Amino acid sequence: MDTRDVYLDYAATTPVDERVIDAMAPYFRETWGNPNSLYRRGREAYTALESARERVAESIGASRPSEILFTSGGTESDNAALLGIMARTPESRRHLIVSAFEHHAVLEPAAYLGKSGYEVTYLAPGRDGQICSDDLRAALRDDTALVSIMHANNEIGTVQPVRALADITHQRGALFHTDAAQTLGKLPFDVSELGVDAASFSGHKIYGPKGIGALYLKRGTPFAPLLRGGGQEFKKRSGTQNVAGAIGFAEALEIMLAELSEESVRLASLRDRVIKGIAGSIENTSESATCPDRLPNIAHLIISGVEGEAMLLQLDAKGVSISTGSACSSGSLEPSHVLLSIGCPAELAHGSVRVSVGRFTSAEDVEYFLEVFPPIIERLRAMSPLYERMYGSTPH
Amino acid sequence: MDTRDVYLDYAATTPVDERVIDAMAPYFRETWGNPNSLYRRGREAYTALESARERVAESIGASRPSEILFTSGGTESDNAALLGIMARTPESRRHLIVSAFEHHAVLEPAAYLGKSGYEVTYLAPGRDGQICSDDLRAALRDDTALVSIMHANNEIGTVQPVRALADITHQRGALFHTDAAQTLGKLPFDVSELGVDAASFSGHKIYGPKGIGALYLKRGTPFAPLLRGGGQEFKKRSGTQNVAGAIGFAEALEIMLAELSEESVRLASLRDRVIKGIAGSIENTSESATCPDRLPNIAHLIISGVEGEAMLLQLDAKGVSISTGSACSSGSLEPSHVLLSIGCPAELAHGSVRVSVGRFTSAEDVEYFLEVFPPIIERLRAMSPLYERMYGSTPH
Amino acid sequence: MLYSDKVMDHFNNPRNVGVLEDADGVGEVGNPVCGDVMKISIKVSDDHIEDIRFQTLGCGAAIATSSIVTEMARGMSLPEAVSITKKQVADELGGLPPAKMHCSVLATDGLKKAVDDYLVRHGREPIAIGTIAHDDPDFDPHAQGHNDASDVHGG
Amino acid sequence: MLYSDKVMDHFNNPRNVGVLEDADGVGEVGNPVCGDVMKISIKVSDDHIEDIRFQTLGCGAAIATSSIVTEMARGMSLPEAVSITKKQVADELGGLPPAKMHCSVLATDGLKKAVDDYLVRHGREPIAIGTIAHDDPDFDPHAQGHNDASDVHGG
Ligand SMILES: Cc1ncc(COP(=O)(O)O)c(C=O)c1O
Ligand SMILES: Cc1ncc(COP(=O)(O)O)c(C=O)c1O
Repeated sequence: MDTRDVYLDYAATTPVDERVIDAMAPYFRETWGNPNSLYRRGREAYTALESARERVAESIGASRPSEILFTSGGTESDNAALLGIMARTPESRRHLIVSAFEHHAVLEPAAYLGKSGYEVTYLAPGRDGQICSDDLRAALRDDTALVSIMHANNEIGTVQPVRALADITHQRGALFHTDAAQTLGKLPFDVSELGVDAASFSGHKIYGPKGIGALYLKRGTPFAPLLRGGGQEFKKRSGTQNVAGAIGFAEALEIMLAELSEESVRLASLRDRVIKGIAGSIENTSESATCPDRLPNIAHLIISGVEGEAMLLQLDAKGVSISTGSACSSGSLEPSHVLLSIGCPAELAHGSVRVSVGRFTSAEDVEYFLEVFPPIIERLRAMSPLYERMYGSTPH
Repeated sequence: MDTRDVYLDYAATTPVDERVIDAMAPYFRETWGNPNSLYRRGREAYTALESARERVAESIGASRPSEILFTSGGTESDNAALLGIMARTPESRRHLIVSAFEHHAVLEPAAYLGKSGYEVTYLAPGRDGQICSDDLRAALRDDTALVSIMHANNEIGTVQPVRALADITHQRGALFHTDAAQTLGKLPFDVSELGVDAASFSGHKIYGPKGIGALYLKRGTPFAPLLRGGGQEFKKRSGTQNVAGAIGFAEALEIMLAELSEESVRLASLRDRVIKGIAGSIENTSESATCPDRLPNIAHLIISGVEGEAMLLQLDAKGVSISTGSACSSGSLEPSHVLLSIGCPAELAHGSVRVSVGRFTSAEDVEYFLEVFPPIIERLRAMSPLYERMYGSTPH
Repeated sequence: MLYSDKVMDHFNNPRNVGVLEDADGVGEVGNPVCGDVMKISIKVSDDHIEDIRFQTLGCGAAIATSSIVTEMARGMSLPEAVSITKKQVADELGGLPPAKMHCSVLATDGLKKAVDDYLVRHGREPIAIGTIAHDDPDFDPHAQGHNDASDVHGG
Repeated sequence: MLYSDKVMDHFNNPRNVGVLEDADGVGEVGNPVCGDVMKISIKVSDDHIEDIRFQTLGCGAAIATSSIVTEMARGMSLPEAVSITKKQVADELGGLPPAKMHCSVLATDGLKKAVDDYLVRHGREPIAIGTIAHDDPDFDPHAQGHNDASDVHGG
């Protein structure tokens, strides 16, 4: 069977949709003015920028466009939310709570705050991959200023009960931020229904360009800017705005929402086919997280007795792109902090594989993957000095 | 004479060059992988990103590609440089020196540092628009950690003696950052010849896209990241990289440099024509800064007895785009801090006009501007209750 | 920051520009240091504004508000004229950007001063005195403008 | 992070995979918790490595370095074999990314252990003992990898 180009890492990044490229084009060629300039060219860019802002605000149920700040991506949004809100909380509230399996874009600023006179609590998820309300209740303190818990985890795809967590947080007078980079456009996302004070989004996860993101900041939320300068974005994020990027983000988001209901069904069935297919053709595999509340597009599996990077590279040689939580794939000593946080032993975490489907994934793509994957595992297990010893049988 | 679309605000932003748009296109359509992924698609994006980095490093005379960090723009680069370097300076050096006419992207983080336990000295330029070496010498202290002085001012266009200022700074054991957003590609810029430790650049000033910039950080310069997360950009700037933007930046820069020598002559003659033309047709005007060392593309003039925004809007009605340092154009109480810093009285600063020419400015464009401008000034002066009183004559 | 079409119309085609030679009252407010100065001259007959002219040094909003206020005031009684509020002026123009609201104060203050000047010239009691924002030393014309997206320092 | 073509070749077509049934010496290093384990078995005749096989659980670099080290060691005298350095292994592969240098230590340590195993079995003095990084409790295999651009946590 000929090799085939099968991209199954949509959770890492997505191609830019042709409709998004077309929507951005005029902002490179004609409407390239500085939106902060007063003359026609500037006003046109300003109008375009503000229309993009309105479209995004509308799409996520914000009560006013000025609650949307355009940023350079999910990482900037997360950094701005954590650092910006904590910088403005009263002296009496210096405590931050984040989940232990947040993206590094949240964990790193949290760790920085921990070294800068704030106190940080890392909330461990359950083995099922969900943060438990009672654990949050127990962690909240009178001096808790902010809680940041992602809407869905970017590795194992488990969805968190954000509404409940936000309510519990507010009952203690703290603010709630959620990193929604993985859920925007994939699950219904309405800031008022979820009751969050801040939320982070990224363009390149929704078939928009890289280098653009957004931060929802509920009106009145205390906030100090991360980028200081000309005072753009309502004095909350300085820098000449990426107008084309903002248009691309708005366009990408509207396409996601228009297609969400049908697409989530289609993606979920592809995802389930991946899970069943692997369970049926490869022994000693399991799903990483058991929580039923899952993103429609991510399958995350543990393949015992193999190392993730080796799997990844062998699949790559067959034209298939996936990602893994093994240490070697990140160059760090530890395997994925996400897997460790849900109690997955390191030796198994090294053999984890994330398969994430998306807009351009076909059933044929999935079948191709399911065809080429088992022989690769067999070969790698045969090469391992441990597999036979650990699992008795020679692999098949 | 019919109105004509004449853009004379290239210092504010530039259109994206068609060659840059073409260079970026493949990175939306084909090479859209995440440069941090290990499979082919990721490696291709990684290779593209690193090639862009090498081209930029090469273009500015950096000794290694890893001295170039891609950012979201000039503002982020300036913020990262000031906050990142000051955060890592020894306890014994808590003093920062910036010029008083820096862009707000430098002044605001400087002011923030001033409120955060650091000491900041604002160095006033001379009336000629240049920072004097002796003033810097006098301002430097044993505890000075960093000096940040822009290469050329974005309003009046005066070029600073960066090499000399950097040497003086190093003699006192401090580091030197320069904001080169306005000079990159317009004047020769070589980090080793200039002897700077850090420099900020912006893509949309050099016919590249908005939302991309770069920070040169000399190897070994103490630095704490502004954006924390996945550890991209050598752990100095996290966030999935804007690959298309980086390619666009590199392409835009190389085009600027290839055309620099011819273009700077052409632009300088257009600039001089603007200056002479206005001097010859409108009374009571003057150049804002007398320093001969000037950007080739910026003419900055004071038109006595008129208010800048009114000029701007009347020119806009004729299809001409310029900018002004009047208070009303920024909505703040004060007119341009740049003009005040060189001793220009507020009442004159309100009447300042910046005319900046660029790649697509023709001699006809300039002649058109020179034709429509004088009647506008005449009309506005005639409408003013002060002009006749102040200048005796009725305007002509 | 965007101006309404009506603001742009009054800015590009200001009404009643000039000085009345034999004015009955003249009012001037503002300061070139702040970038805006306005002068209004009126002719009054039986306590109504019969004719009116203005001169303004200032931004688009300053000129447009000056122009519209002269149109509003023409034919008004003096008490009516001095009771024109900055909000009425802004509304009449279809609104002003927050950063520009102060410009309508310039216009109404200029008118008030002109009316009081007329009254004082005729030995009568001024009626606007005390309500003129520009006479208040603590008056910060730009106080409102500060959370406005337009309030930026561009390239 | 990019692997050289030679690394990819040895990863995709590893040489000498397997176990020698009647091995004269066997060495195993690494730990599944760290994600890599390597086992080398050798046949020795008059103190030269006559035949050699490996099994490796690990990343691309771990497998490639295992494969190349078996090729390098075949035919070498025992002293030569134990003196192969991680740098020689990496060079032989056309270089390794900084974050992967430790994998070549896995390969050389495995070989050293196999040689010492042979010597000890024959009542002789081990010659590699003390030079085996994995025997050092403080050994941090990833210590080198830490200022490398590839060391990122992606989407
Ligand atoms: C001198 C200078 N520094 C910094 C900036 C900010 O760069 P950016 O608009 O890319 O944020 C600009 C332009 O706005 C500038 O002219
Ligand atoms: C959950 C989550 N948060 C944040 C990020 C970072 O976003 P960006 O890559 O746009 O900086 C990502 C993706 O990398 C993500 O999956």
